[in-house]
Order: sequence, then structure tokens, then C-alpha cells
Amino acid sequence: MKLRLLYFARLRERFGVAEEGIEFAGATAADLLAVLQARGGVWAEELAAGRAFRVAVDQDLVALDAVLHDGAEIAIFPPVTGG
Amino acid sequence: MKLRLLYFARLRERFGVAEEGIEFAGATAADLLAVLQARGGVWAEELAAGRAFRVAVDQDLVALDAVLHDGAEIAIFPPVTGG
Amino acid sequence: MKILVQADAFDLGTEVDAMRQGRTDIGAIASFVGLARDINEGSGVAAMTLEHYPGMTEKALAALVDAAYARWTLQDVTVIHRIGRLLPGDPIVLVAVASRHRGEAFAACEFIMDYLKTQAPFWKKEETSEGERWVEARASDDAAAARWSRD
Amino acid sequence: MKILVQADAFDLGTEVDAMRQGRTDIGAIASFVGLARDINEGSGVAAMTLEHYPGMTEKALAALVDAAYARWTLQDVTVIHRIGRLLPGDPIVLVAVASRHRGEAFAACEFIMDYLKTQAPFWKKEETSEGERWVEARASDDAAAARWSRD
Repeated sequence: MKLRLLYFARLRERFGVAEEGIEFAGATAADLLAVLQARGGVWAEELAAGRAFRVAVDQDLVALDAVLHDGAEIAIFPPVTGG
Repeated sequence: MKLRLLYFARLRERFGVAEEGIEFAGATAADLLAVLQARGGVWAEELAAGRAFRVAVDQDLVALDAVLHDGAEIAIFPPVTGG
Repeated sequence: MKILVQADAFDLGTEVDAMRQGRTDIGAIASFVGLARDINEGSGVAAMTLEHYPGMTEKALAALVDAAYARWTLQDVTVIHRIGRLLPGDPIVLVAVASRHRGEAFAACEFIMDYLKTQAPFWKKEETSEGERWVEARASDDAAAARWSRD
Repeated sequence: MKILVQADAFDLGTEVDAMRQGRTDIGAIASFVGLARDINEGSGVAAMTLEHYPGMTEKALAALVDAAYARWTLQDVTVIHRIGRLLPGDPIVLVAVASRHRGEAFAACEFIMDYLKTQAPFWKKEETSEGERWVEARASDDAAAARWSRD
């Protein structure tokens, strides 16, 4: 399936990318994170188990077992700090 | 001792008086209430045990065992309803 | 700290702007405005008149605000309560609390309102279609104030 | 209901006056303004920039407000959150809640702020004397939001 990935705030800066399109063969958000971690470097570091980040699918916060669908907009970002 | 008595809101209207000076021979707020109840009529009715009213001495809310002093300003009024 | 008892209307924006004027250390301002409603206890209310106990009123409000300062770390507090005749829609009372942190601002603002409702000597008389009536105190207001002593 | 995400400043008085304009059925308006402070975590802050996730931000704020309407009897809610670069003393966020009764207005206002802090996709970057830094989420904000699910 094709996914559109968005990164925000500190993660956007660390990864050096705000947005990308990828072809994804897994099923869940956790599978996607494994793909991204496999890029190594800052990806492995920031998305390691135990690091604090959030995942949204089509603009709703989800747990890591959320099942993704073709054309989904997946955002990965640090815990929010507005208000 | 001499006391200045003030009445507010519904009690002021029921008693038909906003303020009076009295000579008082008792000791506590409860003694004063007994004196006022002894006037009978609306006084006995409104100040009966179990009726909801408040007593302030020199502009502080007090319990009925509060000891009064010469020259005190005693206010008797219904539970407050501002705000 | 600013405590006023007045017949005149107040303006929330003006009061809150005055609190933060020239300051850059305030993180949170919680505020409350109580308004005269056109219906109370099932009856239409055309107007109300607020009576108070001059002298004790200011003293009671100052004691409430002092208690809030003693309990939380606050940067400024404004309390304004109107007296006299008010129409439905008119603001009656304003409480605004500035603090570094929102939790303290919210708590102190609600604490002051809850105690004001049970401790400050104001009384409302309503003009309804059935005639004039004094508003009765509510058990729910006593319960709201009592929450703060149970912590 | 009014939800705005904007770079421009807002005015508390204008927003609250708009809520009560022409109405005589509102009894209580609780409001909150969060402001940019000149000090955070012990460092001087010269300015901050608020980033957000366009699209999700509006959706998340609407969901928070819907949750508040579902939980309490509310008459109107306004939420405005600013984005972009702000200076110390600048207002960041406004939440105002109108209800017949003060307890509901206070609770809903604090609930919306607590969840906004943990659910709405905004991020603050501060300019301090030691350079730029992203503000870290606070455990106390998670705890504040969690209170509302424990009732």
C-alpha cells in the first residue's frame, strides 16, 4: 500500500524531512515503525522502543497496533506541548 | 452592654427594621437571640431553632456561642445568595 | 489584588488586560463571570436587586482572596461584585486569577467563587411574574464550598 | 461553538462578549487564557514558535469540545489557539465556556485545557539564552488529563 508520512517538530528536524510517500508492505503502525527504524541512525534512535512519540492515522491519534490502509496519512511526532 | 443590631434582606423586611440599638444583659449570641425571640411574632418565628439564619459580630460570621462585647455590631441575616 | 463592590458594570477584557499589563511572568489567567439569568427555579425573572452588608462585604471578600493566596501560588487576583438592580444578561460577579500554572489559577478561581457564594454577605431579590421573592440559598453551594476543606 | 487556529492575537473580552451577546439564559462563563512566559524550566525565554499539524489540529480541538458537550450541559464554547512566533506576555490559547451553572462551566473549561495540552498537535520551540529548544511534554499534564477519566 502507499502511505503518506508526516513528521513534526523535533522529529521533523531530526529526520531532516517533513513529508514523504512510501510503499509499505506491512499491516500495522508498529510494522511501519520497524521499517523506519531499519533506516538506522536518527530513525533507529528516535523511534526506539521506550522513546516518547505519538502516531496519528488520518489525523487521529492511534495505538501501535492500529491497522493501516492504502492511501493513509500517517503522522509521527513528539508528545504535544501546546496550550 | 450596648449593642448595635443590623438586619438584612428577608429578615430586614420581615422585622420591619434595618438597624436598632439595644441594652443587652446576656453574654453570647445565643443569649441575644433568646432576647429577640422573646419579642414574639415574626421574631419568634424567624429566629426559632432550626431556621436558617447567620450571625456576624463586628462583620465576621460567628457561631452562636460567640461572646459579645460592649459596642459590638451584630448582624443577623439569611444565608447569603450573591455571586 | 483588586476587590470592588460597585453598582456599575465591569468589563472582563479590561480587568484581565489590566492584570497582565506590562508583565511577562504570568502563565495562566482563569476567570469567571456570573450573569443574571431570565429564568430561575422555573419562573421568569424580569430583574433582580442585590443587597449587601457594606463593610462586611469588602472584609469577607478580602478574607476569601487572602485564603486563596495562602493556599496557592498566585500572581494577582481581581474580584468585582455588583450591587443594586440588574437585568437578565447583566454580569453580576467577576473573579480573575493569575498564576504561573493553570492548575493553580483554575483551583483558586473556583475556590473564591464557591466561598463567595456561601460567605460573602450578598442577597438577591428577584422580580418574577408571581411577584418579588428573595432567592433561597442552595445546598449545592454549601456542598461546593465544603469540597475545599476536605482535601 | 467556535474553534480557531490562527497567528493573530485574540481578545478575551471580545470573545466572551460575543458569547453572551443578545442572550439572557447564560448563568456562568468560565474562561482561561494561557500566556507565553519569559522564564521556563529555569531559562530566560526571548520568544517561542508554535508549530502545529494543520487539519488534525482543528479535528482534535473539535473532538475535545464535543467530548465536553457530551459530558456537561453547555451553552457555548470558544477555543482559540495561536500558532507562529510569540513573545513573552503574548496570549497563546483561550478557552471560554458558557453554561447555566458555574460548576459545569469551570469543569468543562479545565477539561478542555487539560486535554488540549495532551491531545492537540501543537509544539512549542523556545528561543533561550542557551539557544533554541523544543519544549518537553510534562508528566503533570498527562496526570491532569487523566483525572477526567477517573471520575
